[in-house]
Amino acid sequence: MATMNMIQALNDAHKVAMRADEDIVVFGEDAGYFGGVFRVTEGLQKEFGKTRAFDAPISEGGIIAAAVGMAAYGLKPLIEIQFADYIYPGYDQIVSEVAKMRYRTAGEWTMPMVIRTPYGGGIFGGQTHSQSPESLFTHIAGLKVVIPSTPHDAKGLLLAAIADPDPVIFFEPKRIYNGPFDGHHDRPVTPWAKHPASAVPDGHYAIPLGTAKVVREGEALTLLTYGTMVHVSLAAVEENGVDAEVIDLRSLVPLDLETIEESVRKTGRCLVVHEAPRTSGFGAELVALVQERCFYHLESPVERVTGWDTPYPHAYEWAYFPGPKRLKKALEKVMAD
Amino acid sequence: MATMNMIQALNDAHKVAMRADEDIVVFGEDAGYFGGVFRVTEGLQKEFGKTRAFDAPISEGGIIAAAVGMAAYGLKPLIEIQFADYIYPGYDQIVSEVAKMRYRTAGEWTMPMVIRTPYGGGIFGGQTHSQSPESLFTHIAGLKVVIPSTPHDAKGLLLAAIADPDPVIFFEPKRIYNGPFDGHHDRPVTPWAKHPASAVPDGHYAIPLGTAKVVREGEALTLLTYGTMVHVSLAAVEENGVDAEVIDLRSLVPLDLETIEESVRKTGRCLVVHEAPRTSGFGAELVALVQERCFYHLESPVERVTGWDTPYPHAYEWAYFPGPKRLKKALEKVMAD
Amino acid sequence: MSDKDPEATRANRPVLELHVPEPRYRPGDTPDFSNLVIPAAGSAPRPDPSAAAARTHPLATDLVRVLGDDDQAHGPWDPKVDPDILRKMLKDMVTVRVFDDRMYRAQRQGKTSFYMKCTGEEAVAIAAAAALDRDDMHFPSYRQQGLLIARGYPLTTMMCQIYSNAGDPLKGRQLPIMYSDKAHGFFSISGNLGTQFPQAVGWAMAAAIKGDHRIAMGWIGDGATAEGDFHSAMTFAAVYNVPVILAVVNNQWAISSFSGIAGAERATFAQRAVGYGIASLRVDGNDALAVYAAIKWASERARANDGPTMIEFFTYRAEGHSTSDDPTGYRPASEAKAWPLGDPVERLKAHLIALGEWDEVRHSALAAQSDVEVRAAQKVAEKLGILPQQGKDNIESMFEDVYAEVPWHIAEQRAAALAEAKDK
Amino acid sequence: MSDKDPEATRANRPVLELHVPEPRYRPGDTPDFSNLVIPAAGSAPRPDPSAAAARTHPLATDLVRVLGDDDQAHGPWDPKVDPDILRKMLKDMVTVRVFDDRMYRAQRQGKTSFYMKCTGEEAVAIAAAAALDRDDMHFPSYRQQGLLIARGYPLTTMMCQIYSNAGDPLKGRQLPIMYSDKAHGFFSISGNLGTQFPQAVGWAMAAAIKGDHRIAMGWIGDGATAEGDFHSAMTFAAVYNVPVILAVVNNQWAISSFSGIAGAERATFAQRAVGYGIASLRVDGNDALAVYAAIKWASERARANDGPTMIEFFTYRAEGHSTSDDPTGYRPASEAKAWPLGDPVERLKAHLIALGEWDEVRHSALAAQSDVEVRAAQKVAEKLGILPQQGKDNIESMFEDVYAEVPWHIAEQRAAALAEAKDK
Ligand SMILES: Cc1ncc(C[n+]2csc(CCOP(=O)(O)OP(=O)(O)O)c2C)c(N)n1
Ligand SMILES: Cc1ncc(C[n+]2csc(CCOP(=O)(O)OP(=O)(O)O)c2C)c(N)n1
Ligand SMILES: [Mg+2]
Ligand SMILES: [Mg+2]
Repeated sequence: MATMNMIQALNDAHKVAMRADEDIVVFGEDAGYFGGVFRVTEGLQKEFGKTRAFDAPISEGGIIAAAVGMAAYGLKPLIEIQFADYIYPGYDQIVSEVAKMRYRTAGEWTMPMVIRTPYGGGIFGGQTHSQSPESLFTHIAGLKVVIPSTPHDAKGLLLAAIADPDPVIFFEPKRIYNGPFDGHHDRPVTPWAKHPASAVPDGHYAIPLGTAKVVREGEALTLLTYGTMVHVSLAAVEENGVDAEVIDLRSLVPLDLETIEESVRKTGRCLVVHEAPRTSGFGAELVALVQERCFYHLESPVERVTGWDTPYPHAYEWAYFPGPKRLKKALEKVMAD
Repeated sequence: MATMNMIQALNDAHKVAMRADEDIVVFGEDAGYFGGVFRVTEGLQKEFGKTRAFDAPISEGGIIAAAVGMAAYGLKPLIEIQFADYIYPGYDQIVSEVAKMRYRTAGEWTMPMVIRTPYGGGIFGGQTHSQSPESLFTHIAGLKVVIPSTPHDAKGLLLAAIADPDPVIFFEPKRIYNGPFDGHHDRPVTPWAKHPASAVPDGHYAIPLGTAKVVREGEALTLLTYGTMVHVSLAAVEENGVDAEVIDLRSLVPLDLETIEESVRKTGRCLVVHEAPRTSGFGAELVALVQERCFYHLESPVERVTGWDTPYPHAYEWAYFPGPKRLKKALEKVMAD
Repeated sequence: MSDKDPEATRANRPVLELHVPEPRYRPGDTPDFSNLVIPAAGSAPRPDPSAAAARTHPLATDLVRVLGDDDQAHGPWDPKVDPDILRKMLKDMVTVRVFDDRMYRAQRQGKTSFYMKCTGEEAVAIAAAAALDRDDMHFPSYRQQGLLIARGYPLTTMMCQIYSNAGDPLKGRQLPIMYSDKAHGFFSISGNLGTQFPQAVGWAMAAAIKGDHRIAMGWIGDGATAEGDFHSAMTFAAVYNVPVILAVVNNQWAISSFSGIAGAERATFAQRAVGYGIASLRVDGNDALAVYAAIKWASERARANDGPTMIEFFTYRAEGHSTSDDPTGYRPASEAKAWPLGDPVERLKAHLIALGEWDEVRHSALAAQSDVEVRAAQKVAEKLGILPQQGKDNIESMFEDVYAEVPWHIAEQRAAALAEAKDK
Repeated sequence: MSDKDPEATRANRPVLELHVPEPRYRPGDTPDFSNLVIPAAGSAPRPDPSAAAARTHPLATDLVRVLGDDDQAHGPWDPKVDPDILRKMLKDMVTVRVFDDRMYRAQRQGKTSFYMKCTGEEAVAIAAAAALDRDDMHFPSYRQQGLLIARGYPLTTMMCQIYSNAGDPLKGRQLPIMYSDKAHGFFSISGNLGTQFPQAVGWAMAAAIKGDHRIAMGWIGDGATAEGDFHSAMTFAAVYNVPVILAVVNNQWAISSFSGIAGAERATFAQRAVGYGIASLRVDGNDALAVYAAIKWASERARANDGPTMIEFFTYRAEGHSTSDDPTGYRPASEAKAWPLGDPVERLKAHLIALGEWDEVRHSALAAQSDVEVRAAQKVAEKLGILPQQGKDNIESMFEDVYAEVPWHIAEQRAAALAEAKDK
């Protein structure tokens, strides 16, 4: 057991997996010698050699395509897209190839691979270093979509994603790489070391994909969220004295609907929170599912707290970010109705 | 007034617009001399010359990028992506550039353009000629998303899209290019000529984007749909003797929420129908909106009738397609609860 | 900021013009290819397979040809292949052509939804199969059915795929002709053009990472070279010196667009490789011996870690793009006949006859045999069903293989679909 | 299907190997560029701007250089520019450098979030501004701030963009340095690498469609040439013979990756053009006269409808990638100093002095003047605010310009955001 921030935990997951499985190869822009702009792949080239951890040309399409070929060969690509905002040039290879390969070949060719990419705002990255495009992947049958919220989960989920026989898009909430975030951007940053989930077991452990985690039990309402917003939501719940049950989904596809349903049946109220833009965000799917399944248990409409339907504006980062005020208002609304 | 099928109506819209505005240029794969694989751009090169209607290299990314440059110059590109399934190589240019240009330049550079593309199944096109990717565009702020369901609307909406100052993704339901479709694939095809909406006014007329159409008034429930599914839904409603109010959305972004809300408030029940896969389809957003806005009017959960969360399988086209049986069951369910 | 007065300069300038490429002939024209420069068979030099890439670059604007007008093999590229292999190639090419004709007809008879022939281009895939090892991996486009046929994949299975029937290994999920077979080194064909090209490079990267001996070959059409994936393939192949052969089948048409719309007016497709420092060959694609020799050369290069090779096979799409296409709408009906590089089947046949290794009688027998085989295969395949009968049984299979295990949401949909199927 | 027994052949084969490019020097090494082949100034031939593209292709592996070690201009590419223009270029380059230093420092002082310098590459943008007409359109990457400065865009406005303050024409929406100004022919910089390159081609296509006189110039980094957009640009430029100049600024680094990861081990970036039949020049990017001459040449070619030109500017990124980067993590700290093509500012200054058109005194004065101008601009800009003060006022502006008119759903969100802002 060691105390780690999320970057260290992810790095550790790479090492544990690569030591156990020679077929894992890591590549991405700046991911080789330098170890990635966020340093998640640091030291891998040194330990595993240049042919297992290397720099890639600046071609997200080429990176995914190469990974497809490697997976077809029998390797397990564990690749990095430098920012989620830059995944779109690889979108065709992901949607048309990675996602559909098992299906279109009736299981003859499979695409076990993990596509890691930092996502989300809160670091003054402007429109092209802040996006949360997860819902664009949840619509694509054949992909799994995973988002950790702590160092402990980051390692356990990444190891599960690596072991998974299907392709996993692994979104890393970059705002909380170095410490959890309560949404109050004007307060000093707390490091992970002060958070219990920075205790990361040594060696291998896996958190099964498709299992949500109830991070706070409560009776008044069910709050569904993931990534950075888990911490922002928890803080808001405490600050507003609402006895919410907060569920960290951890994986959007497959989704742990059982845990969700059980909670909503209990609380009768539901709030969905994400940073991505509202329209056709993953929150829409969650709302649809909850009202389809728990309609007669609902005492008030399921509400959404989200980013706005605009690009992420540099200077207005904190007016865009769904922070404490937006949460407070939504909590009040869900409870009031 | 002439009787037209949807292809002719779209072709006519091109001609009307291009005659009125010299800045409109049309290009796409096979869209020049030959007039497009579905013949929507037939005759344009002959009438308007090679520099206003021409073939493009097989590079959807390049086509969109060239359109961005042209729009920046001051032209109005009206381009064709041969199948919606092939739009993904252009997704980065659409999402990162077309959609965000007005915003990121504070209105200095705008991207008036129309990206037309045939979508949807029902023609035995297999996985890569049948997709309905509309929801992937509704999540992107800055884009408008329009889908006609008749020759009359196709022309009027396309002319409105061309006149619009913002970029419009214009999805054409290819299954009903030549005639409406009641969902009974084993029955003979009816041509458009027998449908009143094949009466297409001469010259210019525009159907404002963001205005839905109540295509059938009813009291029992509200059915929200668009494209091919308008006709399939209308047939199912009649066959099942349900007094549904059927709303053809026509434009997903902007959405005519007023018409939707008014209807759901009246009927108290709602069914959403689309051909795209279920998870994170545009239906999810519709369900979310309806339950957020009309929760206290709802007598039963809003239901979704959709394609499955699988690729579109060639031989199982009619088991995939949300046809009369799926609709019947959903109508019963919404009414029963 | 110019050093001259801009207004003054401008007055003397021509207005800018957009050049939109046009093929030489359109419907109604009489095609005449007499001024096409066709280098003589045997005239192209053959660098050593380990030569620096630059040494090959003159070949990117040349044309490697072996079979001359005299039907003999000429020059340094003559692969000196055993006549048994040539006969096998001839047999395979004839079988491909018969197969194409039967399946085209089957589509016209309503037995399936779609078909694509490779008429006039048979030599390319057949010679590739002959030149590479059985365990090298191909990443084909949809016009390399010859690879499967030459590697002995059952014709019946191909047809079952085309009919999406009970014998279809792809379980009716793919459009006809989108074959896939790992055991025959034939990667799943994609409907999305160009995607396979960089995937071939990735596969070969993996082989290199693992110290394997097997190499990969990627295939792409002239039109599809315009996709970004083409550039990914070239870039990755160059950067990592990948043991891959990258083939452009330039059949001069991409549905209704001629190759000028993909850039052929200004450079050959083989020349693209020059820009990446990749070895490059331009080859008469209707000359089975030249195709064979070029691929052998490139495979030797790749296997010796001397790097990738791009090969342009210059050929001509003799028929429509697919069963959905009628080429008389955009090119003269007589163009295929006028195309000067001939029919690859006829050329190989004539060569074998000139060698004294073949004759008309044996050829008729071979053609008859191919016909019998194809018809027999078709009979078996059709017993397993044709497309209009499909899609009703085994509905649950629709929901398999989206993921390794069926997740709850797809299981629910499967249950709904099964109920729907039962409901009459 | 090989003609030899595969197992026997295989035994003699080497195992396949993946080549992963490595830069010559890593931290701790002593860089030595003495064996870099640098052609003498004046040695490269200058074809006529209307020459066939192929005539230029030898230049793709050469290096157009004008300024010699003797600080004089040499050879056919000497643009024979008026000394006034040279002095203007020198002034602009110095201003860019001062500007970069001040803004870098401002970022370090917490006044903004991010900054990117172009140190060592100033000649490229400054000479481009001088060589093209004022109304030609640039599609820049983020290292061509020199274009704006040379075209007289207010320094204060640039700084306001960097501070996202009240004077920012982009209303605080863009990351610092993502300028945009139509009036100065400077297209909006994208955070997504490479996207602008084919957009430049599209703009120039439009100019050609409309019979305009203006041409476009697209800019891309060495690393970003690997993107599919690069290939789109080249393909469209070639197909439609587009009046565009496509510039690759090869500063040899892409964050931590050296140019070998983009393919530079096997070919120059200028060579890419050969594969498309596009005219190509490779130019010493630290030689302002060579840059000027090359762009002039390409612009004459484009304006005469003789087609596109690609130019590789060979230079060196003398500092970190951005304020987020520390290059000592991946290359020797001394590498920039060791780089043999020198400092473009020093080289132009020395040339003017050699011409007798400049001296140290005037240079000091110029440097001081630039410093004063930049400081003055900064003072004005900072009066309008620095980044940490932004994002609180004018919240409603966040919701404008997503569409021409604010649709209902964004209007609702605007109302919510305004309420949120009011709520203390
Ligand atoms: C990404 C993508 N864009 C467009 C298409 C539609 N399409 C199918 S085949 C074809 C022409 C391809 O021409 P070429 O690459 O020359 O191959 P050929 O058919 O001549 O063998 C087109 C445009 C597609 N399948 N995929
Ligand atoms: C599509 C995309 N992928 C990745 C990035 C992240 N990124 C920003 S700059 C950069 C390096 C670019 O190098 P180069 O093109 O050589 O330009 P230079 O910085 O040297 O001017 C990278 C990888 C990005 N901005 N966009
Ligand atoms: Mg072709
Ligand atoms: Mg660079």
